[in-house]
Amino acid sequence: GDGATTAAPSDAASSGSASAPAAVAGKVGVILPDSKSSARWETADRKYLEEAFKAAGVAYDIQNAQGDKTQFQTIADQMITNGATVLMIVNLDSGTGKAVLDKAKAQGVATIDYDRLTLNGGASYYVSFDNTKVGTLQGEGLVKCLTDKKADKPIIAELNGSPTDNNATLFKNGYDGVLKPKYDSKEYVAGPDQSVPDWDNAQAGTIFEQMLTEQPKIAGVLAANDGLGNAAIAVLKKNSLNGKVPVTGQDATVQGLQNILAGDQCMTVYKAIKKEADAASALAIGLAKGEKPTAPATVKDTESGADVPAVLLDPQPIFFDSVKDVVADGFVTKDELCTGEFAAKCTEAGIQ
Amino acid sequence: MTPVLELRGIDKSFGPVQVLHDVDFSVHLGEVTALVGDNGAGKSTLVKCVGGIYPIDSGDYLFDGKAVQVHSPRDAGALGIEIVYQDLALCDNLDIVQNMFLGREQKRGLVLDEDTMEEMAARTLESLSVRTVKSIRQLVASLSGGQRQTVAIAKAVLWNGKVVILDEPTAALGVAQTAQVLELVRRLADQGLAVVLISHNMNDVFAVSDRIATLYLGRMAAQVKTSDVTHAQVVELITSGRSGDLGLTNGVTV
Amino acid sequence: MTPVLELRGIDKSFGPVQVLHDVDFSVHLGEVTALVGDNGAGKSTLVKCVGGIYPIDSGDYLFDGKAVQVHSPRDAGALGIEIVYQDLALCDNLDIVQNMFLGREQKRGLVLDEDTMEEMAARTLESLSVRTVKSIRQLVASLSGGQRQTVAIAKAVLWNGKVVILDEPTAALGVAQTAQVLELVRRLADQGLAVVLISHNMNDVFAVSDRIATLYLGRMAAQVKTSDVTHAQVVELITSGRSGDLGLTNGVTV
Amino acid sequence: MTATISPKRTHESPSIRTNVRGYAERVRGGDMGALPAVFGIVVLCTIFAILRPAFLTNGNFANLFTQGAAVTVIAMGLVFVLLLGEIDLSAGFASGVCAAVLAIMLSNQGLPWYVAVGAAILTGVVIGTTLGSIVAKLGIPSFVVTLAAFLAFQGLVLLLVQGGTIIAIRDETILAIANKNLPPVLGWILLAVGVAAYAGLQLLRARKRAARSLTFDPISLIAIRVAALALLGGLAVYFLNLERSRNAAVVSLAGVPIVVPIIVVLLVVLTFVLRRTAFGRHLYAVGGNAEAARRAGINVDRMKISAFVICSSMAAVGGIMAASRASSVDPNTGGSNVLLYAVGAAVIGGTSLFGGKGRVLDAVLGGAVVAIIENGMGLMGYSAGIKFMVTGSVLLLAAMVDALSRKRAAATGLR
Amino acid sequence: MTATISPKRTHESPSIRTNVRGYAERVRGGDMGALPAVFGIVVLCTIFAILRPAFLTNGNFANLFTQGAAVTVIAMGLVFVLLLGEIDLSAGFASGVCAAVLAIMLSNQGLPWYVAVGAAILTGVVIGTTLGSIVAKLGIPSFVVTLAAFLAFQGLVLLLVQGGTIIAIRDETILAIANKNLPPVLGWILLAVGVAAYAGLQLLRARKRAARSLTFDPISLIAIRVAALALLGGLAVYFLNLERSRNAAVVSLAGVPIVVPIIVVLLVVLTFVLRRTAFGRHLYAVGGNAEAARRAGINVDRMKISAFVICSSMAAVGGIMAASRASSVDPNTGGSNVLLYAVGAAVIGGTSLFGGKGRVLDAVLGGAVVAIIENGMGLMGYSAGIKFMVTGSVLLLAAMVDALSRKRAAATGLR
Ligand SMILES: Nc1ncnc2c1ncn2[C@@H]1O[C@H](COP(=O)(O)OP(=O)(O)OP(=O)(O)O)[C@@H](O)[C@H]1O
Ligand SMILES: Nc1ncnc2c1ncn2[C@@H]1O[C@H](COP(=O)(O)OP(=O)(O)OP(=O)(O)O)[C@@H](O)[C@H]1O
Ligand SMILES: [Mg+2]
Ligand SMILES: [Mg+2]
Repeated sequence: GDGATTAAPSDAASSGSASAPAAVAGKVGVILPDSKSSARWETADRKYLEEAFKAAGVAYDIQNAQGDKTQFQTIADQMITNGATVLMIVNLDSGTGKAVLDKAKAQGVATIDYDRLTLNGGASYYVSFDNTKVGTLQGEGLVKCLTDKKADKPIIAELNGSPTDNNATLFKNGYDGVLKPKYDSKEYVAGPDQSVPDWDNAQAGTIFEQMLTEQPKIAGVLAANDGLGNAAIAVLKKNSLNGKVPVTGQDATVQGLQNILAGDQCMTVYKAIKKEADAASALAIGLAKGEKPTAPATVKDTESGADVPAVLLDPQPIFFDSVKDVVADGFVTKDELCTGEFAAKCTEAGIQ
Repeated sequence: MTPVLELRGIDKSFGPVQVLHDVDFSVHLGEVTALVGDNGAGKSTLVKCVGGIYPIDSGDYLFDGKAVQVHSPRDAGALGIEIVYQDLALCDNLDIVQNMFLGREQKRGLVLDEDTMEEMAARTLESLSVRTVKSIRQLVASLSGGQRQTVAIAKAVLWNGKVVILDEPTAALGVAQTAQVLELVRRLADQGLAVVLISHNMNDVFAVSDRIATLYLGRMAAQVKTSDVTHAQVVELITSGRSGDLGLTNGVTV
Repeated sequence: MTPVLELRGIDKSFGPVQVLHDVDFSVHLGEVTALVGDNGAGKSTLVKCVGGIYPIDSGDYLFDGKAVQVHSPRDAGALGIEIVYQDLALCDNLDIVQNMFLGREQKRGLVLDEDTMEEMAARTLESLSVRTVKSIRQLVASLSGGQRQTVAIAKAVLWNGKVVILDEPTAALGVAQTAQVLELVRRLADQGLAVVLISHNMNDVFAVSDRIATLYLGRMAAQVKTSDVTHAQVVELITSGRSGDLGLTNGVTV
Repeated sequence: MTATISPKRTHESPSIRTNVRGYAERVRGGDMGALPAVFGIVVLCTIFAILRPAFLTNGNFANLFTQGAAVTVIAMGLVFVLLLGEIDLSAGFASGVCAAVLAIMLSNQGLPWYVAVGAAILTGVVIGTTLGSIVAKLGIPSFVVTLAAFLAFQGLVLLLVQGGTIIAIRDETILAIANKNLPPVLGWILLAVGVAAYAGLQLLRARKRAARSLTFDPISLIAIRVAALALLGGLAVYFLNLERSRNAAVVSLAGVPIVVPIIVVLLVVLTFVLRRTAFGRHLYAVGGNAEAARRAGINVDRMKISAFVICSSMAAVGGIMAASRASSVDPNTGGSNVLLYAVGAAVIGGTSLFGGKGRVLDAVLGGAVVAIIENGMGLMGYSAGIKFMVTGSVLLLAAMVDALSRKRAAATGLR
Repeated sequence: MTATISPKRTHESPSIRTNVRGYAERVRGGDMGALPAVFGIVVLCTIFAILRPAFLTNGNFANLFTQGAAVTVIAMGLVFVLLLGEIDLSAGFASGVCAAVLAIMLSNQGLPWYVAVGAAILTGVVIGTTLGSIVAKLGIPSFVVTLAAFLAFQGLVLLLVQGGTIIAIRDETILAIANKNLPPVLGWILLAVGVAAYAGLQLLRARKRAARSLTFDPISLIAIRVAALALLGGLAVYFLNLERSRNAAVVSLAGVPIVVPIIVVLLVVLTFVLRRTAFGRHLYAVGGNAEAARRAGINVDRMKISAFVICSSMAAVGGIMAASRASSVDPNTGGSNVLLYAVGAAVIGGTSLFGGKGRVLDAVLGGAVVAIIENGMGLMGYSAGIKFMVTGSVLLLAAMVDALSRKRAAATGLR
C-alpha cells in the first residue's frame, strides 16, 4: 500500500516548513479517542505526533478521552481554554465530534479530523486510513488463507468489534463485502457472528468459546483486531486447533505478529501510523504557524455533501512473509518481536 | 357489652416454632386490660398480631363485634388501634417531632405545618413529665433510654385511638415518669378508650387494671377481673400457668 | 480501702450539649453500688465513659488507685470491667452462644471450640432462670425483649471481671428472672467483685445495694451508704437534686 | 440540660450573636453541614488554579457548569433512591435510553422538541415504575434488579440507535440547553427574583413563628443570609456575563449557561419535596428504619416505587442534557463512568449508601467536585494512564476533607 | 416452646427421621439455605438445554468452569468485604493490576512462574492493605475510596502494560491453569480423598459431641451427606473425564479442568475461615452490629483491613486466572463488566450489601449463575443489542427464584 499517497505527507509537510519564520506560533491540541480499543493511540500516535511537534517547535497538548464522550468534549473545552489554535480530533462519534468542531470553529480554531471523518463536521482537513478498506483487506486475507489451506465449504465465524464503535461497523462492512458473495455462492458457510462489547478480550474469549461449542466445525475466524484474534487463538489452542483454523487481525501488534510467526494467526492489517501521524502533524504545524497548507485529495462528506481536503493512506495486509515490512518500517522493533522461541521464526521470516 | 377488640383461637408460628396456641383475648372500652406473662410467653407476639405486623396463621380477629382482616399496620391504624411496641420502632435519623407525627403529618396544603406539630409535640411531652430533653428538634438517636420510651408513648397517645396498647411502656422510665404514665393509662380508660397494658410489675398492674389476661408459654391461661384475684395468684399463673381452679389443665384453658 | 474504680471531675459534652458536669464516682470491691437518677440524668453516659465507648472531655480515671487511660472498650475489658449496656449491644445476625462469647471465643488451636462454648452458655443461662428459649442456637434477632436482656447479662457474668456494671438489667425481665438477677448481683459482690447497678426501681436498689450514687442533671448529687438514707430521701435526690443537707447547692455538691 | 422542651419558654427571639455562637459551636462540635464539601471544592480549585492559570478564566468557569450538568442531575435523582438504602446501577443507561427516545422523536420522527422531551421523561417514569415495582413487590435486591436493567438498557440503547449508528440532533431548542447562554440581562433578572423570593419566604416564616411565639430567626440573621446569597449569586452572574469568546465579533459568548437555572430550579424543587412535604419526610423515615415507617402506616412499597420514578425521571433529564451537549445520541450515551461518577457525586456530598441520610444539595456539591476534577485534569495534559491515577488520587483527596471532619463529629458523639 | 436450653436434656441422638423432618420444616418455613440458588441454576440450565442442545454437551460443561472461574474467585473475595457492609469497586481493576504484574514478571523479566505468582498476590495484599487502611483509619466511605482506586488502578494497568500494548504470556504453568485439565485418574483420586476427609471429619465431630452428650448428627444422616457428595462429585468427575476433543487422536481433552480443584480448595479454606475461626466470627459480628462488636473488644479497624486484604488477594488470584485464560494481559483485563458481575454473583447468591449475611458458597453459586448465563447466551447467536437485553432479563429471572423464596421466609417472620 505504498502508492501515490505516501507523497502526500511530505507535500503537506513541506508546505508547512516552507515559511518557517518562527512567528508567534500557535498551539496544537490533539484528542485521542481511547486507549483500549487499540494499542496504537497511546503507543504510536502519541509518540509520533509528539516527535513531530517537538521537532517543529510548536506547542502542543495531546490528551486521551478514554472512550468517554463527555470527557471528549470536556477535553476540547479545556484545550480551547488553554489557548489551542489548532484542534486535531479523533472523534468518538460524529455527534460529539461535530459539537466540538462547531465550538472550535466558532472560536476561530482550525480543525483537523484525524483517522475518523466527522460527518457534517466541516473540519478543515481529514487525514486517515480507510476503515472500510481495512475490513476489505481482512476479508481478502481470510479468503487467501482459506484458499491456501484448501478449505472446502469452510464455516466462518465473525468476531466483530464493539457494537458501540462506529469503526467496528465500517470494518464489518468491509469484510462482509468480501465474504457475503462467498456465502451467497455457497462457497463458504456463514457461521456464528457476534460483537464483542468494548473490544474486551476477556469477553471475546468466552464468546468465541461458545461459538465453537455451538458450531464445532468452525474453519475460519474473522477477528476484527489482534486482541480479539488472540482471544480466539487462546481458545483454539486449548482445543489444539491453533494453526488449523485461520484467524485474522488488525493493528500489527507485537502479539499479533508473533501469532503470525507462530502460524496461529493468518494475517493482520498494518496501518503505517507514522505516515498518518506525520501527515497530520505537518498540516497542524502549518496551521499553527498561520499558513494554509494544501491537501492532495478530497473526500466527500456523505452527509453535508461537501468535499473535505484530505490525506488518505492505505492500510497494508501482513502475512508471514511480510512481517518483515512492519519491522523495516520501525513500527515494532526486532527486540520486542523476536524474543525467545520467536528468534528462529524471525529468521525464517527473513527479519533482520 | 361486646368487646371492642376480640381475638379467638389465634395460632402463630415462626417457621417450625409455634409461639401462640389457640389464644383468646378480648378488650373492652373504658377498661384497662393488663396482659401479663413470663419472658417469652408471647405477649409481644400477640400485640404484633393485633397490630398487623405479623400475619396470624389461624383464628378470628373481631373489631366492634365484626370480623375484620388486618394485614398491615395501616389496617390496624385505620381501625383506631394505637400501639407502643416494646422495641419502640423510632427512626433514629429523625428528630422528636418528626417521629411523633410520622405517618400523620400535619399539613397546610402540600406543605408540612411544622409550627403546629412543634406546638402539639411540646404540649404532649410536657404532660408526660419529660424535663431533660434539650430540644424537641433533637435527633431520637441521641436520646436516653427513658427519653426514647417517652417519645414512643407520646406518639401513641397523641392520636385519639379507640384502643391503645402499651407493651412494657414504663420499663425504662424513672419514678416520676412511671407514675405519670400509669395515671395517663387510667385517664385514657376513664375517657372511654380501651387500654391494654403489658407489664412485669405487679404493683402497677394491680394499681391501674380492670382485667388481667395471663399468657403462659403461648397459651392464654386466664383472663379475669382484677378484683377477683390476688397478687400471689397472678404470679402463680405467670410462672406455672395454673392457680387453684384458674389456668390451664394439660395445656387447655378451663 | 481505695476504691477499685474511681472517677474524678468527669466532664462530657456532645457537641454543644454538656451531659456530665464534674462528676465524681467511686466503686468498691465487695460492694454493690447503685447508680440512680432521673431519665436523661446521664447514667448511661457515665457508664459508657467508664467502658471506653465515649472519650471523656476532662477528669481522671483511676483503677486500683492508679490513673489509667481508657480509650476503647478493649482497654476497659483489659482492666476487668464488664458492662451490660442499656441498649444491650447484641449482634442480631448471630445466635445466643455466638453473642455470649463474642470477642472471647474458646478455641482449640485455630478452630473454635463450639462444644465447650455451648456447654458453658447453657450452664450460665440456666442459672438465670431462662426457661422459654427454644434452643441456644437461636438467632438473637428472634428473641423476646426479656430473653435478649438475659443473654446480655449472661454474656457479662460469664467472665470473671473485677467490676461488673449493669445498666437497668431487669427492665424487661419477668418477676422470677428479676429476682434471679438481683440475687446474682448480691452473690457477685459477696464473691468480692465490685458491682454497679443502675435501676429506676427503688425496692431493688434498697434490696441489694451497699451504696447509692445519685445523678441529677449530669451532676453527682450525692454518693452515700444505703443504710444512711431512706427511700424517700433518695427519691427526693433524684427528682430535685437535694434532700436535707444531702445533694447539690446551686449545682455544687456539698 | 436545664432547658425545657416547651418552645414557649425558649428565648423569644435569639439575638444574632446567639445564632452565630450556636453555629460556631455546632461546627466545633463537628456538625458542619455543607462546610467540608465547600472546603473541599475550594482546596481543589486552589490547587488547579496554581498549577494551571487557565483554570481561573471566566470561560473555564462557564465550562464547569455545562460539563458537570448531566452527572449532577443524575446524582440528584440518585439521592432519592440512596435515601432508601437502595441503589440504581441502571441510572446511567436509563439516561441513554431516554436520550435515544428523544433523538428518535426529534430526528427520525421529526416531532417538535416539547413532544420529544415529554416522551423522554415519560420513558424515565416508565422505567422507574418498572424497576421500583420489581424491587418493592418481588423483594429482589435493588443491586441485582438494576444490574439486570443496566445490561438490558445497554442493549436497548443499541437497538434504539440501531447497532452503532449515531442519531444527530439538530433541534435548536434542545441544542441550546447545554450550548447556549441566557442573555446577560435575564441572568440579573432571575437572580433578583430568586433573592427576593428567598428573602420574602424567610421573613414570612419568621413572622408566622413569632406570632405563635415559637423560636424564630432574627431579622439580622435573615439579612445576613440574604446578603450572602445575593453576593455569591451576583459574583457568579457577573463573571458569567463577561465576554468569553475568543472572537467576540464572530460569536458572543456571554451570559449564564442555560443549564444553570435548570439545575437551580431542580435543586429548589427537589429540596422542597424532601424537606417540606410529607412525602420527603416519609422517604427519610423509610431509609432510617423501614420497619418503624411501616408500623407508622407508611406504604413502604409505594415510597420505593416513587423514589425509583424520581431517579429515572432525573436520569431522563440528565440524558436530555447529555444529548444536547453531544448534539447526538449514540450507543454509549449514559455509559462509561457516568453511573459511577453520579453515585460518587452523591456519596462524596455526604449521602449514605445505607439510607436515611442525604440531601439534594449534597449531590450538587459532589457533582461540582467531580466536574472540577474532570475539568482541572483536562487542563493538565497528562497521558492516559497518569491521568486516571491522578484523577483517582484527587477524588480521594476531596473525599478526605469531608470524611475527616465527619470522623471528628463521630468522636464527639454526634453523627 | 417447652423445650429447655440445656443441651443435655435435648434428644440424645435425634433419629434421621427427625432430621429430615426438621429440614423439611425449615424449608417450608422459608429457610432454604442454598436451595433457591440451586433451583435457579437448574431452571437456567433446563431453559438453555432446550433452546440449544449444544449447551448440554460435556465440552460445554467443562467450558463453564473455566469461563466462570475468574469472576467467581473475585466474588469469593468480595464476600468478605460485603460481609462488613463495605464494597470494593476496585476489585476488578485490582485483578488487572495483579495480572499485569504477573505478566511483566513472566514475560518482560523472564522470572519463573512461582515468583511471578507470588509477586501478583503480594501486589493484591498491598492493595488490600492500602484500601482497608484508608477506609478504616480515615473513615472515608468505601464506595468513594474504591471508586478512586477503580480509576487509579485503571491508570496503573495502562502504565504497566505501557499504554495499550498487550503483554503475551507464554509460561506453560500459568497457561495450564485455565487451559489444561487434570489427568482423569488424578480427578478420581482427588475426589476420593475429598470425600474420605469429609466423612472422617463429620464422624469425628459426631463422636466428640456424643462423648460430651451434646446433640449430634446420627450416623445415618452423615452417611446420606457423604453419599450425596460422592454421587454429585462422581458424576461431575465422570462427565469431565469423558473425551471432549474433536480429534482425540491429535489431542486428548479429558479430565477435570485445573481451575476446578483450585476453586474447591479456595471454597473449603475460606469457608473454614468464616465458620470455624474466631476471625470469621468477628467478621459476621462487625457486619451485623459494628458497635456491638467494638464493645465486645473486637478491633473493628483491623477486621476491615483484613477483609480488604482478602478481597484484593482473591482478586489477584482471579487476575491470574484471567491472564491464563486470555494468555495475555491488556489494559482491559479486569475491566468491563468484571466487577459488576462479581458483586452481582455474590449478591445473587444471597450475600447482603448491608453486611452480616453471606457465605463463600453463595459467591460460587452466584458465579455459576453468571457463568451459565454468559455461556448460554454465547450459544444463542443474538445480535449485540438483543443479547444485552436477554442477558439482563435472564439475570433477573435467576434472581427472582431466590428472592421469592426469601420473601416467603420474611412473611413467616424469619429472615
Ligand atoms: N421471629 C421469631 N422467630 C422465632 N421465634 C420467635 C420470633 N419472635 C419471637 N420468637 C419467640 O417467641 C417467643 C415469644 O416472644 P415474645 O416476644 O412474644 O415474648 P414476650 O412475652 O413479649 O416476652 P418479654 O416479656 O420478654 O418481652 C419467644 O420464645 C421468642 O423466642
Ligand atoms: N450522642 C448524644 N448527643 C447529644 N445528646 C446526647 C447524646 N447521648 C445522650 N445525650 C443526652 O444526654 C443526656 C443523658 O443521657 P443518658 O443516656 O446518659 O441518660 P440516662 O441517665 O441513662 O437516662 P435513662 O434513665 O433514661 O436511661 C440526655 O439528655 C440525652 O438526651
Ligand atoms: Mg415482649
Ligand atoms: Mg440510660
